[in-house]
Amino acid sequence: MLKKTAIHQLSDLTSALMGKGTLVAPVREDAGFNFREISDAKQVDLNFHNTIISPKSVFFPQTEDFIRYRTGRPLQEAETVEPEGKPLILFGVRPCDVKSFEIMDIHFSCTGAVDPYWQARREAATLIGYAFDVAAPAEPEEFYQTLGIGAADPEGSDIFMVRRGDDLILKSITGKGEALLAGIEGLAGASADDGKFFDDTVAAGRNFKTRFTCVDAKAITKKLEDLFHNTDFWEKASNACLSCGVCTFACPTCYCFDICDETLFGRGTRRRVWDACMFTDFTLEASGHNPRTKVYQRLRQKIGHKYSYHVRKYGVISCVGCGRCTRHCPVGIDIFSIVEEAMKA
Amino acid sequence: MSFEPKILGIACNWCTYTGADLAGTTRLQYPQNLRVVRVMCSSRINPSFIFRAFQLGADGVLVGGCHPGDCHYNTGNLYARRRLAVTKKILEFAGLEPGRFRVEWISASEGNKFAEVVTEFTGQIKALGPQTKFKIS
Amino acid sequence: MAVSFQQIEEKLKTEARRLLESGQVSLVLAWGRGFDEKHPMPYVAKGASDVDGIVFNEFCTHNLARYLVRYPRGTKMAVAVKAADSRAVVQLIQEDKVKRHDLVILGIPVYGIKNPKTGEIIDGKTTCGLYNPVLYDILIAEEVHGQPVSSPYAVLAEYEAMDQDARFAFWKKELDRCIRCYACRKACPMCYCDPCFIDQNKPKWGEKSPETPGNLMYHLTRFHHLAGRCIDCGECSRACPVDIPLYLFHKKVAKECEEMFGQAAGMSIEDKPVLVNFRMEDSDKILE
Amino acid sequence: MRSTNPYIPMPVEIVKITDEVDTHDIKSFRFKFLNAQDEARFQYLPGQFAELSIYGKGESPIGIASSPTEPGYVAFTVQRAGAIVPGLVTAALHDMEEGGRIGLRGPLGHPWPIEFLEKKNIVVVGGGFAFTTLRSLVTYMLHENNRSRFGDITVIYGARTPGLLCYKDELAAWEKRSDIKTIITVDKGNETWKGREGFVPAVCKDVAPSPANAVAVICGPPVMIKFTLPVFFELGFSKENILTSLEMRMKCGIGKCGRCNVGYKYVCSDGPVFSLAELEELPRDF
Repeated sequence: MLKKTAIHQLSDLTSALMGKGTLVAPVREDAGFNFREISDAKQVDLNFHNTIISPKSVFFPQTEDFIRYRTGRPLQEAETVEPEGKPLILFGVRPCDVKSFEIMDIHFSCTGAVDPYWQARREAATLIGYAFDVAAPAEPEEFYQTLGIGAADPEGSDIFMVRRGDDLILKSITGKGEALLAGIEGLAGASADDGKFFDDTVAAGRNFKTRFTCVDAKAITKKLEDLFHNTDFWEKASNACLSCGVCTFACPTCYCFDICDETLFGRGTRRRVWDACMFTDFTLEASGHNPRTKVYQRLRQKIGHKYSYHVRKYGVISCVGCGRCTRHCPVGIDIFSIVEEAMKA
Repeated sequence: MSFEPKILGIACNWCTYTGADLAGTTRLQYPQNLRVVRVMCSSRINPSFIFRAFQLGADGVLVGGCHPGDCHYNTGNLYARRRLAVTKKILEFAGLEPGRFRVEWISASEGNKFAEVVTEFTGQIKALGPQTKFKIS
Repeated sequence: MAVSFQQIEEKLKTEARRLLESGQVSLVLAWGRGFDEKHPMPYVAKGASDVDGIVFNEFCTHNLARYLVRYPRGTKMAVAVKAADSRAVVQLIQEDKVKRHDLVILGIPVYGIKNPKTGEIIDGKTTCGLYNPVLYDILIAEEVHGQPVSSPYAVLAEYEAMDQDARFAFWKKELDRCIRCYACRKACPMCYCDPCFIDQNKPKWGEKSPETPGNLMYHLTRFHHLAGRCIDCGECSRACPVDIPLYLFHKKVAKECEEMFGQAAGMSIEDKPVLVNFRMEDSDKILE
Repeated sequence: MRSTNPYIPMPVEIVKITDEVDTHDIKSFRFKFLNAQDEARFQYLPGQFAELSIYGKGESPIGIASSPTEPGYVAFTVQRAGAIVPGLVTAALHDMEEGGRIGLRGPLGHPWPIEFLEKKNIVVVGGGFAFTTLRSLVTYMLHENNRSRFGDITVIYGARTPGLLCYKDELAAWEKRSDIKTIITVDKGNETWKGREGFVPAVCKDVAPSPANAVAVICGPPVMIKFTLPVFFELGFSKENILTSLEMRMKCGIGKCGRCNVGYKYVCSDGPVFSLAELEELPRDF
């Protein structure tokens, strides 16, 4: 199904979507754009390149309660926070971020134990993807092309949106998307010309050039395994690294978390909070032993995990080239430059 | 119902705490809003104690130590004075009413002063009303 | 006279090469190429062959003093510093984290350094606003004179004029944004504690989750820990992915410390940090 | 219906506490399930672990010390952590009394490969309090229904001092049996100690178990493992026939939180039991 709407009528579309479920969409904030739950249809703003924090937080929030309890009360009174499966519409997600959900699915719900919180939200969500502007050059940090992701790939979205001048063309990709799109009134029908524009954009997206081209998953996996003991290489790569957590928190495919108890006034929660492999105490064991005390060991773990271990375990590189880690790194460390160096080493 | 503030007192063992004892044994009357924690020296007070107290619902915090020069450990309160002065400025710039935090030097023999300070400080906090800014709801 | 970044880069390379070749230092902390022009990176030259990797341009914002504490005590190091960075080195020497005789300080008098994120020139608004290093062994360029000098605290007036409630609302809004990535403390040359108080679980000083209570505890305590030590380089604010103006609070605390104790952080290696020091003539007025 | 949410612990009650060592910092706790269906669900084999969960403190992954052949309870031997890192959970547990209730989440991880061990001679080597899952394994193998499935069993167990040996009564009982060879050693004895003295690797060399159709199962402090592995290698044990259990910081225990990631393995869900051959495949990042 192909529909369209004028950009200046975006709030009509978003308010219609709000009637179908919780709407999460990009919003302009002080520091830039972020995905937020929408309470006012006019908040939604599509004039963004990409958000500061990835939309993974919609399915995997930074803080997630598992159990609520009262200290000093019998254990059985603790209340389990059940995974919520209320209908959710995630609007305006860039293709590389859409891809990240597939990668996270493999980890959270398709292999080994199933994470009920991720799964419930994921299943209840309808994804509305949004193509990058293929007429404008990519931002210098991005490299999704390298990983085989086009700037306008509709795969993975339920509905995909392409901007054409002052119009927004919407195409349903899945049955779920079709059902949603069919239920929204006030959208104009799109012409055959719009359909052609949509297809052309998708095709242009495939040829869209970001930095770098092509990385072979098998080759980099092997290369990083071989490089593991090359301390010089990793020390050089991590000389500037501050070992803060910006890169991992902004990353759409980083999933490490901590489980902690927070108690106040006798009321407590067992919750998970994002954690980062870059933090010193990430691997600190109760015995006092810490296998990764040095910055280079932690950076090696991060890069190795994304480009080698993850490939060997799950078959895909755990990176979508969105460029957030590079964009936000306080010292300008660029993950792909390190991967490139590794290939050359 | 009138507002009865919760005030945290942090008192040094050698002077203010003993001064509070003296106030008690001489049957001086002062408001009961103050809950006193005894520390060995005013310089033992970590500023985080004060931030945390406000977060946990204190309406005011009163720190008591020996008069400068009289510290049991010679110089403890001289460090504390500088440190707590900074704490006060930080609380103020963060937007907390300046009157909610006070440092007083009260010696072991100043039971009267203790009672007076507590009375006055309690009145001041009552006038400011409940502290809601830092308090975790 | 305009600053020539090119000349500074050349001089840095020359000095770095000389120092490494003579064995006077085992490493030189400077800036190197990043993934593009706008993003130079902190760089470590460990041998003469690394020296060609050194760059210097208008986007070299990073405070390299941050890396001094990473290397074992006694490592002979050369460090390239801009004005504020040199104050960090001084402060680290005061705190005995590095020894003066282990360092060769390459001072860079410079102005016109830009924040790569915003393109704005970094001046007294977000940093201490000095142009010339306060301590150096080798001066890499001529001292800067004749540039406008403004008080680093001028920017505070607007916030000091706010009433309590407005200021609280301001800080709550800013600090609530914090995602607790700890880039601020990791970028800070004076934040070297291991473990940081916020990572301790006994006693547990604050919540780990990025919500108001933990954020307030973390930031207020950090402001306090940096009282009289913050040298106003502004790195914390530039590192912040959500643009919290941490520099404002640090400036305010620095200003108060300067007024109360008559000493600014990191100006002389003879000084002692103000909060581990006292004077008999300190007055109770500071508590008012 | 009970939740199948893997992050939610099951309530258990402490039925017995045993003070194992003379320094009183290692205790064994026996738990019974408060819900029968939890007990039925908690099917485990030696070598697995579980998260002990105390609300307000956190969770702590601990190897299961009891054997499935001991019905009615599940046991853990826990050391009070705190020498370097303050251990909130272990400290709280140590302060609890019989009748106290905590949460239990598991069983987690892979057990010792029982099928692989069948019909083979088993050499069990343990040091200090890392003997817990080995105690489980030995108890399992010695059970009358299981004993015939395994060949000769040799146990080599060492501790720093006689007072630091765990499970003293059981060790004494094993020593009396003829179907298991038990060798106990201490680094340094005392006036009353009449047994062996010597470090575990040296004792292994001395005892020299035959590698013929044999598997060595080794668990202990890192330094013991470091020096014991080569001994078995020299004795002729193949890398596939040397098994050990890895330690790594864990949180979720189900391979989700990413903390125990070493190479392409998660120690919690892919381990913690690994053969030496498997370990050599992994980067030395543990």
